[in-house]
Amino acid sequence: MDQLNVKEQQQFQQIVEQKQMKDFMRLYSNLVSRCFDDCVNDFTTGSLTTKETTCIMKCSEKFLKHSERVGQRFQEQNALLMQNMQNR
Amino acid sequence: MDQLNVKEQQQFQQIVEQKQMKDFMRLYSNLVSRCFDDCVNDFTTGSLTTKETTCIMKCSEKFLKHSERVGQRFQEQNALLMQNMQNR
Amino acid sequence: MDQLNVKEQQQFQQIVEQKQMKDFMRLYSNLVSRCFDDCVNDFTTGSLTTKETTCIMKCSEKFLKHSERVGQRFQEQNALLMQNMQNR
Amino acid sequence: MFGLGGAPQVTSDQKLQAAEAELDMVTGMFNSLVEQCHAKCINKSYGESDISKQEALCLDRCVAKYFETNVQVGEHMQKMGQSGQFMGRQ
Amino acid sequence: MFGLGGAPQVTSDQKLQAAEAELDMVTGMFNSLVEQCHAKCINKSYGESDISKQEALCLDRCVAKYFETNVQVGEHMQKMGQSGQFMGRQ
Amino acid sequence: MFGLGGAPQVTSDQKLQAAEAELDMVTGMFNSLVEQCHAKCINKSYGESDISKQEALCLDRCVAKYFETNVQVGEHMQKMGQSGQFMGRQ
Repeated sequence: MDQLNVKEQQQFQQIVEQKQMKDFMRLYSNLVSRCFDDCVNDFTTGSLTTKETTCIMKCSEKFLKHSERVGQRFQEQNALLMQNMQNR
Repeated sequence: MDQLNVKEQQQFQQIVEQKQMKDFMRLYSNLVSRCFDDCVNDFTTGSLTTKETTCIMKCSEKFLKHSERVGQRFQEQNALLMQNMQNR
Repeated sequence: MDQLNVKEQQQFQQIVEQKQMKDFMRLYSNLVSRCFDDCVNDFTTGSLTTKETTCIMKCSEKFLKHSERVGQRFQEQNALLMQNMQNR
Repeated sequence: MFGLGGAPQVTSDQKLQAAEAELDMVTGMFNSLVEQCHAKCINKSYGESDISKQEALCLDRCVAKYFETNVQVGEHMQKMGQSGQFMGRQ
Repeated sequence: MFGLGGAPQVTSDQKLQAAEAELDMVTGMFNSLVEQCHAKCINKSYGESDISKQEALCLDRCVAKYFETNVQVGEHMQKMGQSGQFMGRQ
Repeated sequence: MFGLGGAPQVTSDQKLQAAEAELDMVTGMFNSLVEQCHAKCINKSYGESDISKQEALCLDRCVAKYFETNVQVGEHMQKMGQSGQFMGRQ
Protein backbone atom coordinates (compact mmCIF):
# COMPACT_ATOMS: atom_id res chain seq x y z
CA MET A 1 0.00 0.00 0.00
CA ASP A 2 3.00 2.33 0.40
CA GLN A 3 2.93 2.96 -3.36
CA LEU A 4 -0.01 5.36 -2.84
CA ASN A 5 0.81 9.06 -2.27
CA VAL A 6 -0.87 11.12 0.46
CA LYS A 7 -3.83 12.25 -1.63
CA GLU A 8 -4.39 8.76 -2.94
CA GLN A 9 -4.24 7.39 0.58
CA GLN A 10 -6.97 9.82 1.61
CA GLN A 11 -9.13 8.71 -1.29
CA PHE A 12 -8.45 5.10 -0.40
CA GLN A 13 -9.44 5.81 3.21
CA GLN A 14 -12.80 7.07 1.92
CA ILE A 15 -13.30 3.86 -0.03
CA VAL A 16 -12.48 1.87 3.11
CA GLU A 17 -15.04 3.81 5.13
CA GLN A 18 -17.70 3.34 2.46
CA LYS A 19 -17.13 -0.38 2.62
CA GLN A 20 -17.32 -0.59 6.40
CA MET A 21 -21.06 -0.01 6.57
CA LYS A 22 -21.53 -2.66 3.90
CA ASP A 23 -19.31 -5.04 5.85
CA PHE A 24 -21.30 -4.50 9.02
CA MET A 25 -24.54 -5.13 7.15
CA ARG A 26 -23.15 -8.29 5.65
CA LEU A 27 -22.00 -9.52 9.06
CA TYR A 28 -25.50 -8.86 10.34
CA SER A 29 -27.18 -10.63 7.41
CA ASN A 30 -24.86 -13.62 7.75
CA LEU A 31 -25.67 -13.79 11.45
CA VAL A 32 -29.42 -13.86 10.82
CA SER A 33 -29.10 -16.42 8.02
CA ARG A 34 -26.80 -18.71 9.97
CA CYS A 35 -28.83 -18.73 13.17
CA PHE A 36 -32.10 -19.09 11.27
CA ASP A 37 -30.60 -22.02 9.40
CA ASP A 38 -29.17 -23.73 12.49
CA CYS A 39 -32.06 -23.04 14.90
CA VAL A 40 -35.33 -22.93 12.95
CA ASN A 41 -36.32 -26.15 11.26
CA ASP A 42 -39.86 -26.82 12.48
CA PHE A 43 -42.63 -25.27 10.40
CA THR A 44 -45.61 -26.79 12.18
CA THR A 45 -45.87 -23.45 13.99
CA GLY A 46 -46.04 -19.96 12.50
CA SER A 47 -43.96 -18.11 15.08
CA LEU A 48 -40.76 -18.93 16.95
CA THR A 49 -40.97 -21.38 19.85
CA THR A 50 -39.16 -20.65 23.14
CA LYS A 51 -36.59 -23.29 22.26
CA GLU A 52 -35.92 -21.69 18.89
CA THR A 53 -35.61 -18.20 20.40
CA THR A 54 -33.11 -19.43 23.00
CA CYS A 55 -31.11 -21.15 20.31
CA ILE A 56 -31.06 -17.96 18.18
CA MET A 57 -29.80 -15.83 21.08
CA LYS A 58 -26.99 -18.24 21.91
CA CYS A 59 -26.14 -18.76 18.25
CA SER A 60 -25.85 -15.02 17.53
CA GLU A 61 -23.76 -14.30 20.64
CA LYS A 62 -21.52 -17.23 19.87
CA PHE A 63 -21.14 -16.19 16.25
CA LEU A 64 -20.08 -12.66 17.26
CA LYS A 65 -17.53 -14.02 19.72
CA HIS A 66 -16.40 -16.40 16.99
CA SER A 67 -15.86 -13.70 14.37
CA GLU A 68 -14.16 -11.50 16.97
CA ARG A 69 -11.64 -14.23 17.75
CA VAL A 70 -11.06 -15.09 14.11
CA GLY A 71 -10.63 -11.37 13.42
CA GLN A 72 -7.93 -11.03 16.09
CA ARG A 73 -6.01 -14.04 14.83
CA PHE A 74 -6.42 -12.85 11.24
CA GLN A 75 -4.82 -9.51 12.07
CA GLU A 76 -1.96 -11.16 13.94
CA GLN A 77 -1.25 -13.57 11.10
CA ASN A 78 -1.56 -10.79 8.53
CA ALA A 79 0.94 -8.62 10.44
CA LEU A 80 3.30 -11.60 10.62
CA LEU A 81 2.95 -12.20 6.90
CA MET A 82 3.68 -8.57 6.01
CA GLN A 83 6.75 -8.67 8.25
CA ASN A 84 8.05 -11.81 6.60
CA MET A 85 7.58 -10.32 3.14
CA GLN A 86 9.55 -7.20 4.01
CA ASN A 87 12.40 -9.16 5.58
CA ARG A 88 12.93 -11.26 2.51
CA MET B 1 -35.97 6.58 3.36
CA ASP B 2 -37.91 9.77 4.15
CA GLN B 3 -34.61 11.44 5.07
CA LEU B 4 -33.84 11.83 1.35
CA ASN B 5 -35.05 15.01 -0.37
CA VAL B 6 -36.83 14.99 -3.73
CA LYS B 7 -33.68 15.23 -5.84
CA GLU B 8 -31.96 12.53 -3.79
CA GLN B 9 -35.02 10.31 -4.14
CA GLN B 10 -34.82 10.65 -7.92
CA GLN B 11 -31.13 9.69 -7.87
CA PHE B 12 -31.94 6.78 -5.60
CA GLN B 13 -34.71 5.69 -7.98
CA GLN B 14 -32.09 5.55 -10.76
CA ILE B 15 -29.86 3.35 -8.61
CA VAL B 16 -32.84 1.06 -7.94
CA GLU B 17 -33.56 0.77 -11.66
CA GLN B 18 -29.92 0.02 -12.44
CA LYS B 19 -30.02 -2.79 -9.93
CA GLN B 20 -33.22 -4.34 -11.26
CA MET B 21 -31.64 -5.67 -14.44
CA LYS B 22 -28.84 -7.18 -12.35
CA ASP B 23 -31.40 -8.72 -10.01
CA PHE B 24 -33.28 -10.27 -12.89
CA MET B 25 -30.06 -11.69 -14.29
CA ARG B 26 -29.14 -13.12 -10.92
CA LEU B 27 -32.58 -14.73 -10.55
CA TYR B 28 -32.09 -16.27 -13.98
CA SER B 29 -28.59 -17.53 -13.21
CA ASN B 30 -29.72 -18.97 -9.88
CA LEU B 31 -32.57 -20.74 -11.65
CA VAL B 32 -30.24 -22.36 -14.18
CA SER B 33 -27.72 -23.36 -11.51
CA ARG B 34 -30.32 -24.78 -9.16
CA CYS B 35 -32.18 -26.84 -11.75
CA PHE B 36 -28.95 -28.05 -13.33
CA ASP B 37 -27.77 -29.09 -9.88
CA ASP B 38 -31.00 -30.85 -8.90
CA CYS B 39 -31.83 -32.45 -12.27
CA VAL B 40 -28.57 -33.26 -14.09
CA ASN B 41 -26.36 -35.80 -12.39
CA ASP B 42 -25.74 -38.41 -15.05
CA PHE B 43 -22.74 -37.80 -17.28
CA THR B 44 -22.76 -41.06 -19.23
CA THR B 45 -24.51 -39.06 -21.97
CA GLY B 46 -23.40 -35.82 -23.59
CA SER B 47 -26.81 -34.19 -24.00
CA LEU B 48 -29.88 -33.93 -21.80
CA THR B 49 -32.14 -37.00 -21.53
CA THR B 50 -35.94 -36.63 -21.73
CA LYS B 51 -36.16 -37.27 -18.01
CA GLU B 52 -33.64 -34.52 -17.28
CA THR B 53 -35.41 -32.05 -19.58
CA THR B 54 -38.76 -32.71 -17.91
CA CYS B 55 -37.19 -32.26 -14.50
CA ILE B 56 -35.60 -28.94 -15.57
CA MET B 57 -38.92 -27.57 -16.86
CA LYS B 58 -40.77 -28.47 -13.67
CA CYS B 59 -37.91 -27.28 -11.50
CA SER B 60 -37.73 -23.86 -13.17
CA GLU B 61 -41.49 -23.30 -13.10
CA LYS B 62 -41.65 -24.37 -9.47
CA PHE B 63 -38.73 -22.13 -8.56
CA LEU B 64 -40.40 -19.09 -10.14
CA LYS B 65 -43.65 -19.81 -8.30
CA HIS B 66 -41.60 -20.30 -5.16
CA SER B 67 -39.78 -16.97 -5.41
CA GLU B 68 -43.03 -15.24 -6.30
CA ARG B 69 -44.71 -16.53 -3.13
CA VAL B 70 -41.69 -15.75 -0.95
CA GLY B 71 -41.60 -12.27 -2.53
CA GLN B 72 -45.24 -11.61 -1.63
CA ARG B 73 -44.80 -12.74 1.97
CA PHE B 74 -41.55 -10.76 2.20
CA GLN B 75 -43.31 -7.56 1.19
CA GLU B 76 -46.17 -8.18 3.62
CA GLN B 77 -43.80 -8.84 6.51
CA ASN B 78 -41.65 -5.88 5.57
CA ALA B 79 -44.69 -3.56 5.51
CA LEU B 80 -45.74 -4.92 8.92
CA LEU B 81 -42.24 -4.32 10.28
CA MET B 82 -42.13 -0.72 9.04
CA GLN B 83 -45.55 -0.10 10.61
CA ASN B 84 -44.44 -1.48 13.96
CA MET B 85 -41.31 0.68 13.93
CA GLN B 86 -43.28 3.86 13.29
CA ASN B 87 -45.86 3.10 16.00
CA ARG B 88 -43.28 2.68 18.67
CA MET C 1 -22.43 -6.36 -28.16
CA ASP C 2 -22.46 -4.97 -31.73
CA GLN C 3 -24.96 -2.34 -30.57
CA LEU C 4 -22.09 -0.41 -28.94
CA ASN C 5 -20.30 2.19 -31.09
CA VAL C 6 -16.50 2.47 -31.23
CA LYS C 7 -16.16 4.87 -28.28
CA GLU C 8 -18.52 2.79 -26.18
CA GLN C 9 -16.59 -0.34 -27.05
CA GLN C 10 -13.37 1.30 -25.81
CA GLN C 11 -15.06 2.24 -22.55
CA PHE C 12 -16.42 -1.27 -22.25
CA GLN C 13 -12.95 -2.66 -22.86
CA GLN C 14 -11.72 -0.61 -19.89
CA ILE C 15 -14.46 -2.09 -17.70
CA VAL C 16 -13.45 -5.57 -18.83
CA GLU C 17 -9.82 -4.90 -17.91
CA GLN C 18 -10.79 -3.55 -14.50
CA LYS C 19 -12.70 -6.72 -13.84
CA GLN C 20 -9.89 -9.04 -14.88
CA MET C 21 -7.74 -8.33 -11.84
CA LYS C 22 -10.76 -8.95 -9.62
CA ASP C 23 -11.47 -12.19 -11.46
CA PHE C 24 -7.93 -13.39 -10.97
CA MET C 25 -8.09 -12.55 -7.27
CA ARG C 26 -11.38 -14.40 -6.94
CA LEU C 27 -9.94 -17.44 -8.69
CA TYR C 28 -7.03 -17.35 -6.27
CA SER C 29 -9.26 -16.97 -3.21
CA ASN C 30 -11.51 -19.79 -4.38
CA LEU C 31 -8.47 -21.98 -4.86
CA VAL C 32 -7.21 -21.36 -1.33
CA SER C 33 -10.65 -21.87 0.20
CA ARG C 34 -11.38 -25.04 -1.72
CA CYS C 35 -8.06 -26.72 -1.03
CA PHE C 36 -8.09 -25.65 2.61
CA ASP C 37 -11.59 -27.08 2.91
CA ASP C 38 -10.78 -30.37 1.18
CA CYS C 39 -7.30 -30.96 2.64
CA VAL C 40 -7.16 -29.46 6.14
CA ASN C 41 -9.49 -31.05 8.67
CA ASP C 42 -7.23 -31.98 11.55
CA PHE C 43 -6.72 -29.31 14.20
CA THR C 44 -4.73 -31.32 16.71
CA THR C 45 -1.66 -29.62 15.20
CA GLY C 46 -1.04 -25.89 14.71
CA SER C 47 0.78 -26.08 11.40
CA LEU C 48 0.28 -28.06 8.20
CA THR C 49 1.34 -31.72 8.20
CA THR C 50 3.28 -33.16 5.24
CA LYS C 51 0.16 -35.03 4.18
CA GLU C 52 -1.89 -31.83 4.21
CA THR C 53 0.77 -29.90 2.26
CA THR C 54 0.93 -32.60 -0.42
CA CYS C 55 -2.84 -32.61 -0.68
CA ILE C 56 -2.93 -28.80 -1.04
CA MET C 57 -0.35 -28.85 -3.86
CA LYS C 58 -2.20 -31.51 -5.81
CA CYS C 59 -5.55 -29.90 -5.11
CA SER C 60 -4.46 -26.49 -6.38
CA GLU C 61 -2.79 -27.86 -9.51
CA LYS C 62 -5.81 -29.99 -10.24
CA PHE C 63 -8.18 -27.08 -9.68
CA LEU C 64 -6.26 -24.88 -12.13
CA LYS C 65 -6.29 -27.63 -14.76
CA HIS C 66 -9.96 -28.10 -14.04
CA SER C 67 -10.88 -24.43 -14.52
CA GLU C 68 -8.69 -24.27 -17.63
CA ARG C 69 -10.58 -27.18 -19.21
CA VAL C 70 -13.98 -25.83 -18.17
CA GLY C 71 -12.93 -22.43 -19.57
CA GLN C 72 -12.05 -23.95 -22.95
CA ARG C 73 -15.34 -25.84 -23.20
CA PHE C 74 -17.24 -22.77 -22.03
CA GLN C 75 -15.77 -20.66 -24.83
CA GLU C 76 -16.53 -23.33 -27.42
CA GLN C 77 -20.11 -23.72 -26.26
CA ASN C 78 -20.55 -19.96 -26.07
CA ALA C 79 -19.27 -19.51 -29.64
CA LEU C 80 -21.67 -22.24 -30.77
CA LEU C 81 -24.56 -20.54 -28.99
CA MET C 82 -23.83 -17.14 -30.55
CA GLN C 83 -23.66 -18.79 -34.00
CA ASN C 84 -27.01 -20.51 -33.49
CA MET C 85 -28.64 -17.24 -32.41
CA GLN C 86 -27.42 -15.39 -35.52
CA ASN C 87 -28.57 -18.15 -37.88
CA ARG C 88 -32.11 -18.14 -36.60
CA MET D 1 -35.71 -1.62 6.40
CA PHE D 2 -34.03 -1.00 9.72
CA GLY D 3 -34.56 2.72 9.71
CA LEU D 4 -30.95 3.24 8.72
CA GLY D 5 -29.97 5.99 6.35
CA GLY D 6 -30.62 8.83 8.77
CA ALA D 7 -27.43 9.10 10.83
CA PRO D 8 -25.81 12.56 11.29
CA GLN D 9 -24.58 12.68 7.71
CA VAL D 10 -24.10 15.75 5.61
CA THR D 11 -23.60 15.24 1.91
CA SER D 12 -26.10 13.89 -0.59
CA ASP D 13 -23.49 11.40 -1.64
CA GLN D 14 -23.21 9.83 1.78
CA LYS D 15 -26.99 9.67 2.21
CA LEU D 16 -27.33 7.99 -1.17
CA GLN D 17 -24.58 5.53 -0.32
CA ALA D 18 -26.26 4.64 2.96
CA ALA D 19 -29.58 4.17 1.16
CA GLU D 20 -27.89 2.01 -1.46
CA ALA D 21 -26.18 -0.10 1.21
CA GLU D 22 -29.57 -0.57 2.87
CA LEU D 23 -31.14 -1.58 -0.44
CA ASP D 24 -28.33 -4.07 -0.99
CA MET D 25 -28.92 -5.56 2.44
CA VAL D 26 -32.67 -5.95 1.91
CA THR D 27 -32.01 -7.53 -1.51
CA GLY D 28 -29.42 -9.81 0.07
CA MET D 29 -31.85 -10.84 2.79
CA PHE D 30 -34.51 -11.61 0.21
CA ASN D 31 -32.12 -13.73 -1.84
CA SER D 32 -30.99 -15.59 1.25
CA LEU D 33 -34.63 -16.12 2.25
CA VAL D 34 -35.46 -17.55 -1.17
CA GLU D 35 -32.53 -19.99 -0.88
CA GLN D 36 -33.14 -21.02 2.71
CA CYS D 37 -36.91 -21.49 2.50
CA HIS D 38 -36.39 -23.47 -0.72
CA ALA D 39 -34.00 -25.77 1.14
CA LYS D 40 -36.34 -26.10 4.13
CA CYS D 41 -39.72 -26.44 2.36
CA ILE D 42 -39.50 -27.51 -1.29
CA ASN D 43 -39.53 -31.14 -2.43
CA LYS D 44 -36.69 -31.50 -4.92
CA SER D 45 -37.95 -34.57 -6.79
CA TYR D 46 -39.94 -32.20 -9.07
CA GLY D 47 -42.80 -34.61 -9.83
CA GLU D 48 -44.98 -31.50 -10.02
CA SER D 49 -44.31 -27.95 -11.23
CA ASP D 50 -46.88 -26.59 -8.77
CA ILE D 51 -46.21 -25.80 -5.14
CA SER D 52 -48.26 -28.16 -2.93
CA LYS D 53 -50.50 -26.85 -0.14
CA GLN D 54 -48.09 -28.23 2.40
CA GLU D 55 -45.11 -26.54 0.74
CA ALA D 56 -47.02 -23.25 0.54
CA LEU D 57 -47.88 -23.34 4.25
CA CYS D 58 -44.26 -24.14 5.06
CA LEU D 59 -43.05 -21.20 2.93
CA ASP D 60 -45.43 -18.73 4.61
CA ARG D 61 -44.24 -19.81 8.04
CA CYS D 62 -40.62 -19.85 6.90
CA VAL D 63 -40.79 -16.19 5.86
CA ALA D 64 -42.63 -15.19 9.06
CA LYS D 65 -40.12 -16.98 11.27
CA TYR D 66 -37.20 -15.47 9.35
CA PHE D 67 -38.49 -11.97 10.04
CA GLU D 68 -39.03 -12.82 13.70
CA THR D 69 -35.43 -14.11 13.81
CA ASN D 70 -34.27 -10.88 12.21
CA VAL D 71 -36.01 -8.76 14.84
CA GLN D 72 -34.73 -10.92 17.70
CA VAL D 73 -31.14 -10.79 16.49
CA GLY D 74 -31.39 -7.03 15.90
CA GLU D 75 -32.67 -6.34 19.42
CA HIS D 76 -30.11 -8.68 20.94
CA MET D 77 -27.24 -7.04 19.06
CA GLN D 78 -28.38 -3.59 20.16
CA LYS D 79 -28.46 -4.76 23.77
CA MET D 80 -24.96 -6.19 23.45
CA GLY D 81 -23.77 -3.07 21.62
CA GLN D 82 -25.02 -0.82 24.42
CA SER D 83 -23.36 -2.96 27.04
CA GLY D 84 -20.17 -2.39 25.05
CA GLN D 85 -19.51 -6.07 24.58
CA PHE D 86 -18.94 -5.87 20.84
CA MET D 87 -18.41 -3.40 18.01
CA GLY D 88 -15.38 -1.25 17.57
CA ARG D 89 -13.26 -3.85 19.21
CA GLN D 90 -13.57 -6.26 16.36
CA MET E 1 -24.42 -13.98 -24.44
CA PHE E 2 -28.19 -13.71 -24.61
CA GLY E 3 -28.25 -10.92 -27.14
CA LEU E 4 -29.16 -8.47 -24.38
CA GLY E 5 -27.82 -4.96 -24.40
CA GLY E 6 -29.89 -3.79 -27.34
CA ALA E 7 -33.23 -2.75 -25.80
CA PRO E 8 -34.74 0.69 -26.70
CA GLN E 9 -32.11 2.56 -24.69
CA VAL E 10 -30.79 6.02 -25.33
CA THR E 11 -27.68 7.06 -23.43
CA SER E 12 -24.22 5.60 -23.69
CA ASP E 13 -24.28 5.17 -19.95
CA GLN E 14 -27.27 2.87 -20.02
CA LYS E 15 -25.88 0.83 -22.89
CA LEU E 16 -22.59 0.40 -21.03
CA GLN E 17 -24.41 -0.59 -17.86
CA ALA E 18 -26.41 -3.20 -19.71
CA ALA E 19 -23.24 -4.54 -21.30
CA GLU E 20 -21.54 -4.62 -17.91
CA ALA E 21 -24.50 -6.43 -16.34
CA GLU E 22 -24.34 -8.97 -19.17
CA LEU E 23 -20.59 -9.43 -18.64
CA ASP E 24 -21.21 -9.96 -14.93
CA MET E 25 -23.83 -12.58 -15.71
CA VAL E 26 -21.56 -14.49 -18.08
CA THR E 27 -18.73 -14.34 -15.52
CA GLY E 28 -21.15 -15.49 -12.82
CA MET E 29 -22.29 -18.39 -14.98
CA PHE E 30 -18.73 -19.43 -15.62
CA ASN E 31 -17.86 -19.34 -11.94
CA SER E 32 -20.95 -21.34 -11.08
CA LEU E 33 -20.08 -23.84 -13.82
CA VAL E 34 -16.56 -24.27 -12.44
CA GLU E 35 -17.99 -24.94 -8.97
CA GLN E 36 -20.77 -27.27 -10.06
CA CYS E 37 -18.77 -29.37 -12.51
CA HIS E 38 -16.03 -29.67 -9.88
CA ALA E 39 -18.60 -31.02 -7.41
CA LYS E 40 -20.10 -33.39 -9.99
CA CYS E 41 -16.94 -34.67 -11.69
CA ILE E 42 -13.74 -34.25 -9.67
CA ASN E 43 -12.44 -36.83 -7.21
CA LYS E 44 -11.54 -34.93 -4.04
CA SER E 45 -9.06 -37.41 -2.56
CA TYR E 46 -6.33 -35.70 -4.62
CA GLY E 47 -4.12 -38.73 -5.08
CA GLU E 48 -3.19 -37.21 -8.44
CA SER E 49 -2.72 -33.61 -9.56
CA ASP E 50 -3.78 -34.53 -13.09
CA ILE E 51 -7.35 -34.79 -14.32
CA SER E 52 -8.14 -38.39 -15.21
CA LYS E 53 -9.64 -39.33 -18.59
CA GLN E 54 -12.89 -40.17 -16.88
CA GLU E 55 -12.97 -36.81 -15.09
CA ALA E 56 -12.16 -34.97 -18.33
CA LEU E 57 -15.01 -36.69 -20.17
CA CYS E 58 -17.36 -35.89 -17.31
CA LEU E 59 -16.29 -32.21 -17.38
CA ASP E 60 -16.86 -31.89 -21.13
CA ARG E 61 -20.34 -33.34 -20.80
CA CYS E 62 -21.02 -31.27 -17.70
CA VAL E 63 -20.35 -28.02 -19.59
CA ALA E 64 -22.37 -29.16 -22.63
CA LYS E 65 -25.34 -30.15 -20.49
CA TYR E 66 -25.17 -26.91 -18.53
CA PHE E 67 -25.43 -24.89 -21.76
CA GLU E 68 -28.34 -27.05 -22.89
CA THR E 69 -30.02 -26.42 -19.52
CA ASN E 70 -29.43 -22.71 -19.97
CA VAL E 71 -31.11 -22.70 -23.39
CA GLN E 72 -34.03 -24.81 -22.18
CA VAL E 73 -34.67 -22.59 -19.17
CA GLY E 74 -34.35 -19.43 -21.31
CA GLU E 75 -36.89 -20.68 -23.86
CA HIS E 76 -39.23 -21.89 -21.13
CA MET E 77 -39.10 -18.54 -19.31
CA GLN E 78 -39.80 -16.65 -22.54
CA LYS E 79 -42.83 -18.85 -23.17
CA MET E 80 -44.09 -18.25 -19.65
CA GLY E 81 -43.31 -14.53 -19.94
CA GLN E 82 -45.34 -14.24 -23.16
CA SER E 83 -48.28 -16.09 -21.63
CA GLY E 84 -48.13 -13.46 -18.88
CA GLN E 85 -47.72 -16.00 -16.12
CA PHE E 86 -44.75 -14.31 -14.52
CA MET E 87 -42.74 -11.07 -14.58
CA GLY E 88 -44.06 -7.75 -13.44
CA ARG E 89 -46.32 -9.47 -10.94
CA GLN E 90 -43.48 -10.56 -8.73
CA MET F 1 -1.67 -8.40 1.59
CA PHE F 2 0.23 -9.92 -1.28
CA GLY F 3 2.19 -6.83 -2.11
CA LEU F 4 -0.01 -6.18 -5.10
CA GLY F 5 -0.97 -2.65 -6.06
CA GLY F 6 2.45 -1.70 -7.33
CA ALA F 7 2.59 -2.94 -10.93
CA PRO F 8 3.83 -0.53 -13.67
CA GLN F 9 0.64 1.55 -13.53
CA VAL F 10 0.33 5.25 -14.22
CA THR F 11 -2.89 6.95 -13.17
CA SER F 12 -4.17 7.50 -9.65
CA ASP F 13 -7.40 5.86 -10.71
CA GLN F 14 -5.70 2.61 -11.63
CA LYS F 15 -3.66 2.56 -8.42
CA LEU F 16 -6.79 3.13 -6.37
CA GLN F 17 -8.63 0.41 -8.24
CA ALA F 18 -5.81 -2.04 -7.61
CA ALA F 19 -5.77 -1.10 -3.92
CA GLU F 20 -9.56 -1.51 -3.77
CA ALA F 21 -9.37 -4.90 -5.48
CA GLU F 22 -6.75 -5.96 -2.93
CA LEU F 23 -8.93 -4.74 -0.06
CA ASP F 24 -11.85 -6.70 -1.48
CA MET F 25 -9.72 -9.82 -1.66
CA VAL F 26 -8.53 -9.53 1.94
CA THR F 27 -12.13 -8.92 3.07
CA GLY F 28 -13.27 -11.88 1.01
CA MET F 29 -10.58 -14.07 2.55
CA PHE F 30 -11.60 -13.01 6.03
CA ASN F 31 -15.26 -13.76 5.36
CA SER F 32 -14.39 -17.13 3.92
CA LEU F 33 -12.18 -17.84 6.94
CA VAL F 34 -15.02 -16.97 9.33
CA GLU F 35 -17.33 -19.36 7.48
CA GLN F 36 -14.88 -22.22 7.12
CA CYS F 37 -13.49 -22.15 10.65
CA HIS F 38 -17.06 -21.98 11.97
CA ALA F 39 -17.91 -25.11 9.98
CA LYS F 40 -14.73 -26.89 11.10
CA CYS F 41 -14.61 -25.87 14.79
CA ILE F 42 -17.93 -24.66 16.23
CA ASN F 43 -20.50 -26.98 17.84
CA LYS F 44 -23.86 -26.06 16.34
CA SER F 45 -26.13 -27.38 19.11
CA TYR F 46 -25.74 -23.99 20.85
CA GLY F 47 -26.12 -25.26 24.41
CA GLU F 48 -23.74 -22.44 25.37
CA SER F 49 -23.26 -18.92 24.02
CA ASP F 50 -19.60 -19.01 24.96
CA ILE F 51 -16.83 -20.50 22.88
CA SER F 52 -15.35 -23.52 24.67
CA LYS F 53 -11.61 -23.87 25.25
CA GLN F 54 -11.51 -26.68 22.72
CA GLU F 55 -13.33 -24.57 20.12
CA ALA F 56 -11.01 -21.61 20.79
CA LEU F 57 -7.91 -23.75 20.28
CA CYS F 58 -9.38 -25.18 17.09
CA LEU F 59 -10.14 -21.64 15.79
CA ASP F 60 -6.60 -20.41 16.47
CA ARG F 61 -5.11 -23.35 14.61
CA CYS F 62 -7.69 -23.04 11.85
CA VAL F 63 -6.63 -19.43 11.14
CA ALA F 64 -2.93 -20.31 11.31
CA LYS F 65 -3.31 -23.25 8.94
CA TYR F 66 -5.39 -21.17 6.55
CA PHE F 67 -2.60 -18.60 6.29
CA GLU F 68 -0.07 -21.36 5.77
CA THR F 69 -2.28 -22.78 3.01
CA ASN F 70 -2.49 -19.32 1.46
CA VAL F 71 1.31 -18.97 1.37
CA GLN F 72 1.80 -22.49 -0.01
CA VAL F 73 -0.74 -21.98 -2.78
CA GLY F 74 0.73 -18.56 -3.62
CA GLU F 75 4.26 -19.93 -3.93
CA HIS F 76 3.08 -22.94 -5.91
CA MET F 77 1.13 -20.76 -8.34
CA GLN F 78 4.13 -18.48 -8.87
CA LYS F 79 6.30 -21.51 -9.63
CA MET F 80 3.75 -22.80 -12.11
CA GLY F 81 3.31 -19.30 -13.59
CA GLN F 82 7.06 -18.97 -14.17
CA SER F 83 7.23 -22.36 -15.82
CA GLY F 84 4.52 -21.06 -18.15
CA GLN F 85 2.14 -23.84 -17.35
CA PHE F 86 -0.81 -21.58 -16.60
CA MET F 87 -2.00 -17.97 -16.89
CA GLY F 88 -2.68 -16.19 -20.13
CA ARG F 89 -3.63 -19.44 -21.74
CA GLN F 90 -6.84 -19.73 -19.79
